[in-house]
Amino acid sequence: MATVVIPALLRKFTDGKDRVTANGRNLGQLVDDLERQFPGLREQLIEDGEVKPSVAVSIDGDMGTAGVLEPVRESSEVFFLPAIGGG
Amino acid sequence: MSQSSPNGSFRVIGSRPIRPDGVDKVTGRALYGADYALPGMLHGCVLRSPYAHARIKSIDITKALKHPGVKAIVTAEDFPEVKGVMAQVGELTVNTHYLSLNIMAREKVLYDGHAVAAVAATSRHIAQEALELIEVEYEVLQPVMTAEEAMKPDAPILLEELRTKLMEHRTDPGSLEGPDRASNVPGHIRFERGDLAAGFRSADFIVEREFTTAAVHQGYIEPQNALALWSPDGHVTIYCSTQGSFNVRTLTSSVLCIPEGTIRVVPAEIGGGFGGKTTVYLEPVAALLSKKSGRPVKMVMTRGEVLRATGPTSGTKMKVKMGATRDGKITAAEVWLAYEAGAFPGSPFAPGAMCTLGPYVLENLRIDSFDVVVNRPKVAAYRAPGSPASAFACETVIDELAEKCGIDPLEFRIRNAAHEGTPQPAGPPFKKIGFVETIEAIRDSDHYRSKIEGPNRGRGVAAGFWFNGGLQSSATVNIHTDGTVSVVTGSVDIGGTRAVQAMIAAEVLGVEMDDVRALVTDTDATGHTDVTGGSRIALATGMAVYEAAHDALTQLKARAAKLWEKKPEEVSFNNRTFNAIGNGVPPLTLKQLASRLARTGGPVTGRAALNAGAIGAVGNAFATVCVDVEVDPDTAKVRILRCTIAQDVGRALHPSYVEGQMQGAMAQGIGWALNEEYFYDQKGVLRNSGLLDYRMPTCLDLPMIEALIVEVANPNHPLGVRGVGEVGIVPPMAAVANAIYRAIGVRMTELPMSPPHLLKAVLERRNLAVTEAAAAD
Amino acid sequence: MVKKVIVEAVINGDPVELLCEPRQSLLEVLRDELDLTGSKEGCLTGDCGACTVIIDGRPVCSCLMLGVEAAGKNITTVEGLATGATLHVLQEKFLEHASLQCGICTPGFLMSAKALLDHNPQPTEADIRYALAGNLCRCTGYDKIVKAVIDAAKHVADGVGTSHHGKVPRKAASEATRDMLGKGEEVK
Amino acid sequence: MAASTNGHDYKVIGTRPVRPDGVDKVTGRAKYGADYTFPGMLFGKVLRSPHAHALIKSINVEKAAALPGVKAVVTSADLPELADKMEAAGEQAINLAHLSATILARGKALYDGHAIAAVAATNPHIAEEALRLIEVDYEILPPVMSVEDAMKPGAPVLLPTLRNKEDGADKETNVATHMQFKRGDVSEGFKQADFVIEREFKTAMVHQGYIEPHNAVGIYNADGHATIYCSTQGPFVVRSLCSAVLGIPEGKIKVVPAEIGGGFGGKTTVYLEPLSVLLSKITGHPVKLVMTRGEVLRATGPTSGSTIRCKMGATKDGKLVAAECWLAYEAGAYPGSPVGAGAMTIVTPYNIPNILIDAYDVVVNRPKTAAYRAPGATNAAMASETVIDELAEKCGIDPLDFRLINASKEGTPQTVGPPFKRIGLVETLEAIKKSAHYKSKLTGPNRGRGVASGFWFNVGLQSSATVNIHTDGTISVVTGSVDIGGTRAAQAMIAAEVLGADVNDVRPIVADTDSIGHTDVTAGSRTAFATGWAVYDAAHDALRQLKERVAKTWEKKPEEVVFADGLFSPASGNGVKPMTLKQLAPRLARTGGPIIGRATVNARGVGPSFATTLIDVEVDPDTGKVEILRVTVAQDVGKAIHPAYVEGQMQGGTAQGIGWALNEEYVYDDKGILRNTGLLDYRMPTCLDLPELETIMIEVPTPGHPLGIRGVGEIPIVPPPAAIANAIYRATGVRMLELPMSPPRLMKAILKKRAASDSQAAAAD
Repeated sequence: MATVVIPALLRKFTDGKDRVTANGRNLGQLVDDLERQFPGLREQLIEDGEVKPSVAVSIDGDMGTAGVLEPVRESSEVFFLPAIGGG
Repeated sequence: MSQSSPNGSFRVIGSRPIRPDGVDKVTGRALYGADYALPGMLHGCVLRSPYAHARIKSIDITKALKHPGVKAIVTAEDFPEVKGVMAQVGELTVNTHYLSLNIMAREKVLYDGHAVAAVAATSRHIAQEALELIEVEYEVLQPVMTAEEAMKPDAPILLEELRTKLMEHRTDPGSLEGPDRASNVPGHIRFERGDLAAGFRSADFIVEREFTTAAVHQGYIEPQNALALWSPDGHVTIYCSTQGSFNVRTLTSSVLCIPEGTIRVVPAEIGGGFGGKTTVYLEPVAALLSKKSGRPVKMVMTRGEVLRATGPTSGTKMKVKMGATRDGKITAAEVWLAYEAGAFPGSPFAPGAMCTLGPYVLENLRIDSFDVVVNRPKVAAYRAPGSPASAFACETVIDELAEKCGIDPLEFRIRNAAHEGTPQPAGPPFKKIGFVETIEAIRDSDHYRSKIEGPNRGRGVAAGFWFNGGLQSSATVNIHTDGTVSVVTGSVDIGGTRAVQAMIAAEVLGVEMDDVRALVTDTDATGHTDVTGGSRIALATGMAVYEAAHDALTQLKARAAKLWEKKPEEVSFNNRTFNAIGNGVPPLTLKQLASRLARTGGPVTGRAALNAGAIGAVGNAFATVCVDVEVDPDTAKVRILRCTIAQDVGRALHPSYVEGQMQGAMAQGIGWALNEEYFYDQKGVLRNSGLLDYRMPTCLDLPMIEALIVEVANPNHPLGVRGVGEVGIVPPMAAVANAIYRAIGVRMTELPMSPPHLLKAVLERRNLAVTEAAAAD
Repeated sequence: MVKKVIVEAVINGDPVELLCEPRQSLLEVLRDELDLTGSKEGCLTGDCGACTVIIDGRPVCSCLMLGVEAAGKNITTVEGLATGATLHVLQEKFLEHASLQCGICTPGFLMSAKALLDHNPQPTEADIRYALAGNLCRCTGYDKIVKAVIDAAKHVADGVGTSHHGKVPRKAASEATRDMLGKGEEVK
Repeated sequence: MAASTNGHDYKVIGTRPVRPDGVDKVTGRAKYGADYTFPGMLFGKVLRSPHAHALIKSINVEKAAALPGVKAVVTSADLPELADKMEAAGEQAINLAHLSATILARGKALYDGHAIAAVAATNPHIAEEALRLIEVDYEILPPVMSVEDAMKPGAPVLLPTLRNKEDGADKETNVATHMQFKRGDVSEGFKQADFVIEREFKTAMVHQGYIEPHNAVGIYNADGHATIYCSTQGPFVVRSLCSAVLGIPEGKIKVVPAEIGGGFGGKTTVYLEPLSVLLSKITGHPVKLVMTRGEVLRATGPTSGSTIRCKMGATKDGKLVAAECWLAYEAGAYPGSPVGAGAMTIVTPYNIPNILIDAYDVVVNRPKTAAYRAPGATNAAMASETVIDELAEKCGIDPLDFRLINASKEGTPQTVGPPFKRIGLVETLEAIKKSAHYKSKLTGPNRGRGVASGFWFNVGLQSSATVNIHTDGTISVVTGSVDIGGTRAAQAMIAAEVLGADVNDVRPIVADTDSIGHTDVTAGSRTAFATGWAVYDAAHDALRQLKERVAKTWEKKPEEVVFADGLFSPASGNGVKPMTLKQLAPRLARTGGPIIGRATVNARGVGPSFATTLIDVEVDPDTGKVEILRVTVAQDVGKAIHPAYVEGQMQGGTAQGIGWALNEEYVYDDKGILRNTGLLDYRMPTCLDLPELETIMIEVPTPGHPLGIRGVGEIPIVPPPAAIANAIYRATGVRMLELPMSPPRLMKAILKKRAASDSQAAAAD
């Protein structure tokens, strides 16, 4: 079970929980499991089958580039963050 | 002066060769965007709105079209209606609907300078005359100029379809999420952990302050330009100065709704960008004018246009409340940030929130950050977007806390400093970082150890954090028959990155820097490469060059093996020669081997294409600065006496250009701190649209900038490189504010700290002192 | 140094005013003063036709004419052949028929062919070969060039023109063609 | 019409899309060498020798240098002196001293037009004025203009240092090389022959006649780097030759190939390029040089005039039994005529048991020859194919059948020894036999029909290519092969074919020498063959990576992904939806970043090419002017990637062959001065001189090449002169043994024949 840290403003979907656990070998499957547990969460994060351009994902401290294909491990800690740009 | 750590086993890396494009740039031969010309070329000019907020009732171009020499005119009518798509353009996420509206206003103008129409004529003067002849009927609306106003419930609405949306900081039109009413606040994010109330309860001191910062511009010296040729076969060629030739390609294709593949972008030499040249303004317009006229069309902005209509960075309103124990441990922080996005959503409010307090360990915190649209030009990226403003707020408050605790401000920061594993405000833990090392570098510097004496003088310090970018880069490395090497990438060279690419290849292949040519090619001639931005070029493109060179090396070993009739694994490459393991065949240098390539299977080309990771993925950067100031008590003019910046650069490939980045950023930060601001009148018209009134630092305003290079290798990069371009701009504003306080006892909470603002504060404080004195009698 | 002269002419529809030395050929003026490098230099003696432009309706070797002689003339170069982003039918056909290999002679052929079709919209193959005889091509053997012009002529004449593909006697050319090419020194 | 013999059903290959650079070239936007200008650019001109053979005693440039506007004057004294021996420069072995002396004469002027000095000035007219102010003191020597004169004992010697193996180390000579090829025993062979024909032929020196004169812009930078913009067939050759002549390391020279206005072999060496860099180095400004047509004819490389003796024997039933040939080619002022190629092609189309061939490379006071389309083969074929025509007549066998009886096939040994792989000579002969043209009757007086065949090796050499897959699924193909005849289109088509893309989604780019891996000249009919091969491999390299990405998205192994008809689909058909390249491309970022395919080849297994040409002529009995009535050429093209451009090569080569046959020649006076230095007097065919040129493409794929491509550029120039000579014989009964067969020559021959027959008639009375 990977640990998912829920962004503050999305905690309304997780009855206030800031950390939840979910299953999945990759990010896509993980989000599917989240959606099963907390309906409505998915569309905050995923758009036409891919992570929203405006959302970045950090898994075990690494910002992935593989989107829904980003591998997730049993012990992983997953953060959803806003995607950002540099100058 | 550089304290560069000895560059280990490297031969070329860490040295300071002349940049390959150097001579062209000192002889005036280098071609910048505006230097290009094509036969039969027309010149284009843009008609811009004189109002900050107005409805366009009609545009009549008949008179202008009749003007002799005018070949084409375009308005929003000529552009396809682009529906809201969030296009992922390298690091940028762009709402193409708003991009299109920003390039040419449709129905409504949203800021002074908003493009309304464009003319192409046989000369620039004729085009300008024609602009006068275009008749536009406006219905003037009330402008909204600041985040505070725009967030009021009864504020005039800029974009009817906008709704406040969770998580998002760039909004799809028509989204139903968030409160179901029109809003000027398309984005809101919050980072929260621990127990804020408890945190403040355990604090011995609490400081709470409000801050405002003015919108400022990147101030690159080269105005935006574009030369476009729409060929009858439907192919479009664009010559322009941009940080991202592939960005221009993608954005232009999405605005004009033509396939990317039909567009070829030739990146000219670029005269500064700092983030401001990561999007498009003129390119699609020039292309459309060329289509209409059948001739090449060149457009070059005036300085006034650059300031009025290209992307500056956000002005902000900020509130910070922080508590600390007597022994200097920060117990809680509550931060509220509002960033002006300009006319369309998309301010750097998210990175602002993610960077502020990034350098520190915080158990209890809440950061709210808002994206707010106002009647100003749509902001664009500017060096470490979002971080400088929020750092100004928090680093000032931290300085005050340190003072209350009676702890040296550097010591205070060390006690709270983030290390490897410390969770960032947004949650994820840091990898190996060099923050403490930068504080220590300042602490141990001659500067900090020196005494500062004399009246009205003070010293301030501050720290800053930026993520840095990775993203996609491609590179090919060609080994020529004479053993020379050429390196081809798509990364525009703003600050000497050609030199760096050449050095990396020279290092890997064991050849002389002089034998390597580094080229920047157009979008047709190289693989996809994201923008020169996010401090990513030395890092990501450098990584691609490193891998491409190794790809070539592998092939070269195989060739040597062929010559010696051995297996490739029996060939080694060390001290710059190919050697056969075992028996005594004489080693070959690359030059010697190259001459045999024809006979061993033809030329050798190494290539690599990679995605080095999203912004924030790789090599976070920290900087700490120290500034001494003297304040003129009568005019409140601030003089910078001395300044030093220490920055973790991971690995300095070419120390001169690394120092250059640190010093350039520092100078911009000082300008931001003391003088630069967008000054709008009550009608929302920009009043300082020239470089005389929009005052950037001259060499007269600055002392030498001492750069201390700190090298804490980036674990995610083969050479340990970290981005160096951005973080240097983050700390200066707070450092100057803290220095001013030490000099005259005034805490400035507003940027810029220009003479009028500062003098006002000084006088207020005197009056206060006087009345207190009176009361005391 | 020779004094420069101000010359006014209409080039590709635009009134142009330029400074040129009396000794500069029109070709030099077009290429070096006006950046119109579409007209090519192949011989500077009027033998190859690569520099052909149309002056007041007639094909002229711009290398045989002085820039100052262009004063008051209406000049069309290959750059002025397409209208806006739409190619001239001759340009279309040259592409369709792969009529160019190296392409250096192409501008000259296009201008000579345009002059022909302007005077004689329905030329025979004989007319075409006659009218293009002043243009040298070394790559194609002319086959695909002549075919392209025949095809273009068909379109100019809305398909009524009949192609004389293949082996018609390449002897006399029609009056219209002769008339165009007929007189005047500066005219081929 | 293409008679395809390969089975593949290609989607793109074999179609006729508009070339990618087409619009630029019909709108005048394409940039050729002379179209480049740079700020502060100077203009250079070259002073040329008015004498064919002279010692240069002194050159005084003071007055010229003093002329206002003149920025620099250079002579050979400003070039490094180079070793007088063969050295490798880039891909070719070359005598650098000779190359350098061609750029600027050292000590001696060896031909009318030999470069003596060069000037850079603020405009071309001032540069020309300056040339007149350069004072050169010559000591005039007797010129040697023909191989016969040059080979005579005691002939004036051009190069005091020149030696050849036979005559030994201390004998001065004008004969640079003697080669011999021998098989069987010719004297035995001739004994078996029922008919033996022996003839001596002379062919005139001719020029490639590209419409674009040579040009170069050189920019020398203070950091020691030089950039050259020029029209060349080989940017990498320009790079290495300039490096050798100027003593600048190759790596410091960047050559940007401009669009090129024809080359045909003539733009595979350097003339102006080193001067432009030298003048730029001295002045610090960019310097542009463009030749006049006169300079092109006087001082660039035409191809050799030659004297060829050809003796062949055949049995009654038409079997060739022996061939003995003697070839002497004019090299021009320095060694290096294509006589070797002439010797190796002269009888190669036929299976002849006994051959003896001697070949001589002879220096004369003419410009140093350069490559010209199938160098050396056309002269040789004029001789052998005429003799064969005569033998066929003697045997009373149709000339096509005669050739079929003796035609080389797979396994037939070549002159040089090794047997042919699969070749298409027989197919070209049969195609002509079956053609409407051959079946048609040719009637009327003074009309005749002639046929001839030709052989050319073709070459492979090195090429590099990279293929970039862009995020929208479009593709760019980068090569270093200059596009003379539409090869960009071919490269794009090959990539499109491999990647299942629309050819319009592929952008082919020709890159400069810094931007692409080493690539040899666009010549030897190699570009579609070798560079096409590199593009093919590079596209497959990209495809392999694309499959990996698809596999990643489907969480499968790469080998579980198949690609067909532009669709990636799972090998074992489970639920996943197949995807196109366009669908995959946007996901590249998510699956590991961009994709670049790359390949380099040193192409082997080159497929030689054959052509057979059929020509009808009518001879004007009063003027001797020959009119070409009808032409059909059948050629083995291996695989026609873009048929229109293959036809273009066949038609262009044929037209040049016809010009060579009928009009073109270098006319020197007794002092060795070229008398026809303009295109009015050096008469190339106009469209008025030619009929439609009918082409028959035969596709016998080259074994080993992934697409079966053969070079197509050169061979079509070879047969026409002999074919026309044979046609003229049928029309007039006159056997022409000299090129060109221009009206004066032909008339002379006709009158001679009339006189002869009259006297016979008289005698008969």
